[in-house]
Amino acid sequence: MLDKNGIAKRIAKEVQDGYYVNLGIGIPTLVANFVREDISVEFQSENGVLGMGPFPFEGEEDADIINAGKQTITTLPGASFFDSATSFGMIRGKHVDLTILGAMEVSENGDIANWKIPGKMVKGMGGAMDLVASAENIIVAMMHTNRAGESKLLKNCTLPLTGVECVKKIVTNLAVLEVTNEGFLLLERAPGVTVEEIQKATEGNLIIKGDVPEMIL
Amino acid sequence: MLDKNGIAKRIAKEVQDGYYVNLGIGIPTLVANFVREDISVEFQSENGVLGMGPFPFEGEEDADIINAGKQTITTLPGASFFDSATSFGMIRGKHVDLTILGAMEVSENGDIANWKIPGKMVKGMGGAMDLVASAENIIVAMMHTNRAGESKLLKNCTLPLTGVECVKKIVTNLAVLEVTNEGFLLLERAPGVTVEEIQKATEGNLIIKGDVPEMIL
Amino acid sequence: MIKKVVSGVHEALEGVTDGMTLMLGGFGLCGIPENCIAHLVTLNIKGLTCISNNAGVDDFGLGLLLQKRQIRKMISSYVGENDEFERQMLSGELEVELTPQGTLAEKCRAAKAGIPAFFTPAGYGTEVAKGKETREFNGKMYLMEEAYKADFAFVKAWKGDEAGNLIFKGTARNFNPCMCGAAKVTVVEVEELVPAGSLDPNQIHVPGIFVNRIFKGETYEKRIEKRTVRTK
Amino acid sequence: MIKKVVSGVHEALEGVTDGMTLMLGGFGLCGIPENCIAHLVTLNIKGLTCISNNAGVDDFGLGLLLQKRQIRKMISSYVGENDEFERQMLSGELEVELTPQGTLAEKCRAAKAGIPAFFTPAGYGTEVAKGKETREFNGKMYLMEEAYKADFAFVKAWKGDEAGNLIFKGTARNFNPCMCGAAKVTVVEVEELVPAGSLDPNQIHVPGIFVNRIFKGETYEKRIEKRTVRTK
Repeated sequence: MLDKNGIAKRIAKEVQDGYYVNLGIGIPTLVANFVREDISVEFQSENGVLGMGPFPFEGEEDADIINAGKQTITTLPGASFFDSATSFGMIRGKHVDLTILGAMEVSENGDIANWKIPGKMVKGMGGAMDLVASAENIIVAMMHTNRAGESKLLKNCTLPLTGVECVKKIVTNLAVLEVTNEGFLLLERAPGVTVEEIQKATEGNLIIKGDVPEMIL
Repeated sequence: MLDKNGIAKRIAKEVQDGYYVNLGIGIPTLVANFVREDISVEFQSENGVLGMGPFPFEGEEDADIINAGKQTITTLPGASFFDSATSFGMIRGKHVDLTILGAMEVSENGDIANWKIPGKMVKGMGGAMDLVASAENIIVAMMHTNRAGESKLLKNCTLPLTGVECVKKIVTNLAVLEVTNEGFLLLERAPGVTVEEIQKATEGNLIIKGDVPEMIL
Repeated sequence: MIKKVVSGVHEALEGVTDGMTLMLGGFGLCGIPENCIAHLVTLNIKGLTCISNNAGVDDFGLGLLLQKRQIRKMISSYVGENDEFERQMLSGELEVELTPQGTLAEKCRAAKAGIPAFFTPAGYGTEVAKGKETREFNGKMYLMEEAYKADFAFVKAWKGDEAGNLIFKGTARNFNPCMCGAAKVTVVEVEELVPAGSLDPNQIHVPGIFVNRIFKGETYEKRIEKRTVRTK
Repeated sequence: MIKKVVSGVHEALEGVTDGMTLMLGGFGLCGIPENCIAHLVTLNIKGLTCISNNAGVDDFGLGLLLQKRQIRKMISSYVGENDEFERQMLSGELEVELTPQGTLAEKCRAAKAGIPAFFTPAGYGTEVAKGKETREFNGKMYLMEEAYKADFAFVKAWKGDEAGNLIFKGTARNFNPCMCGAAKVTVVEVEELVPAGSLDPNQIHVPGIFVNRIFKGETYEKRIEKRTVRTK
């Protein structure tokens, strides 16, 4: 079973040379730490920066330079700043190659819910609806089950949707899955996790084809 | 009767302090020469400059700094350059206070034709359609009649339209007219021109109320 | 050059009255018009509709207006950093219209650019689409979204000149340029106000035509929401 | 940083084939991609659709492609400076779609920004409106206009860095930024190509994400169409 860093590490392997990548808050943010050093990748943050670097050294933080998670950041050579309309022009116009974000629920047809629990949590969708509606390539990073032990990979989402039929791949603490026309295709098992355990934790239709390999991190 | 400079001089009196003004090609360009020096006005050119100044001195012209008429220009302190989408954002968004342009025909309901003579002249509308569709305040600068002596102030335009019901005021070599619901309201006569001469040169409905004053230049 | 400079925040906010719709720049607490917000609080104006990506935190930014119940309705994309906001919203005291962030930016930009409506895929198939026209283009579904209508836009820039030309710094740019010219009156506060001609005409982020009033803010706290550092 | 630099105009134009739709920046002869146009002429590619505000003059700019009959269709707002263009158009050899200038710019910007369609008042009640949906918003009539679809965009910038970030000079900016990212492949030629990190991230006109290939143009004639001066 993977921890959050493990999930981030596995997702980092999906990042290819020349990609512009948008990372959501939470586990996705960790992905930046695991991207191979021999490839060129630029991180976009929807509040208006391309070419994000690491967090600043103490004392060097600048209130005017933050990421979408409101954390202080730095920029790398070749970076640029721009306004929000331009930023979402990048996103809506499919110029960002890969979007990685968290979710509360994903359905077997690729619907995603991650912004609202009626009567309870109302943080808002931020840029998530724009991101999932436009990205060609969306990977969801999340735990396979919620705190109550219930599956987050469902036949149908029960929470208000963020987007429909948009998720392509899911990496959880238990598995890597692809969203197909027939449901969740199990691609890889997390180290030490059995197909049966994944099956038990998946409410939506799980497709198992032949031997499912254990993921290599 | 006015010459082109006279028309420009009369129109210049319509330019008020604090106005952003877009000047079309031809007579409108001359208006800049006659604007009072004690008021602040900025000229916008739709190819992407605000704060246009006079033509450059010989030897100081820059191929990268031109107006919409493709003439070399200079800029004044406070000027800015921007792209075409931003420029027409200014125009469409009604941020430009006054548009002055030429016309081949104007109808008594304010329609304007100035971009095409079927089978003959096909220069294109350039930015004129955007300008006339959006400007709150449009003044047409033109001769009252064409070279064949025919009226350019018509009941209905015969040439393909540039915009509908948009012209507010017309300054010709003979008169100043306002477009009203009933037709062309004669506001002022050019020096030495009689109401009868204006009537004769106007095909559309001409409204004459009381004594029509001679314009003061 | 057309002069835009006003004497200070007092003159800058002249004409703001109860029930108006205001746009406010900023992302989180980054690039917010601190001086305008502080003055709005003292004006005691009520029943406001605020279009702003976020709603501040409990004791800073728009949170100050929320605490004083000056806001009737918020139009935002993300409000997760503000407990008072969540309380007022869940209790029904505050009307909230949650809008996808890119749609919010584009609705401002559309208002500024004279585009009454446009199509976007964001929110299709979700509750954001309720009551909105949907349409297919090239095999994909889109929502029609209309431009915002606002009375005042409050914007924070880094540098500005007397002609109203603006330059922003870093990610403090965010929604600020999109809101310039998107309301009937655009009020800009800057850290540094320079004479016309001091800024390179080639490097203006927002031309002065989109700005009605400009002044130098008295102080800037520039609070950091999530100071995050690494060790050397 | 993602590298975008190609060896020169030859590599920059790889993949351009007969019948493609091209966008070309520039206003008149100002800010046109001179090197790309010159190379297109030598490639002898035919049946092109060109989206460009103007069509050059008889012996420069897009006029060179027109003379060689490489263009099947022009989409422009103003073509008054080109006799060969007018001749081909009136004779029916050349298909021409005349589009209001602001609509042309916005259709590029929409393509770049993932907006499939928008409403504009320009052209309402004229022949430009033929076959287009019209709609009333707030008592005024508008046309629906759709985003362009193009295979290549050819853009001229002043300075560019290895990451594809661009800065333009003066009014040579015009349509160039609007076309970056509006086609499947965006090719940019620059007067000066600098290492990544040389340009202030705050002063980039077009972020590199909208650019696919960038190279330094060999020479720039920068012809002036209407040299206009005053005497001292």
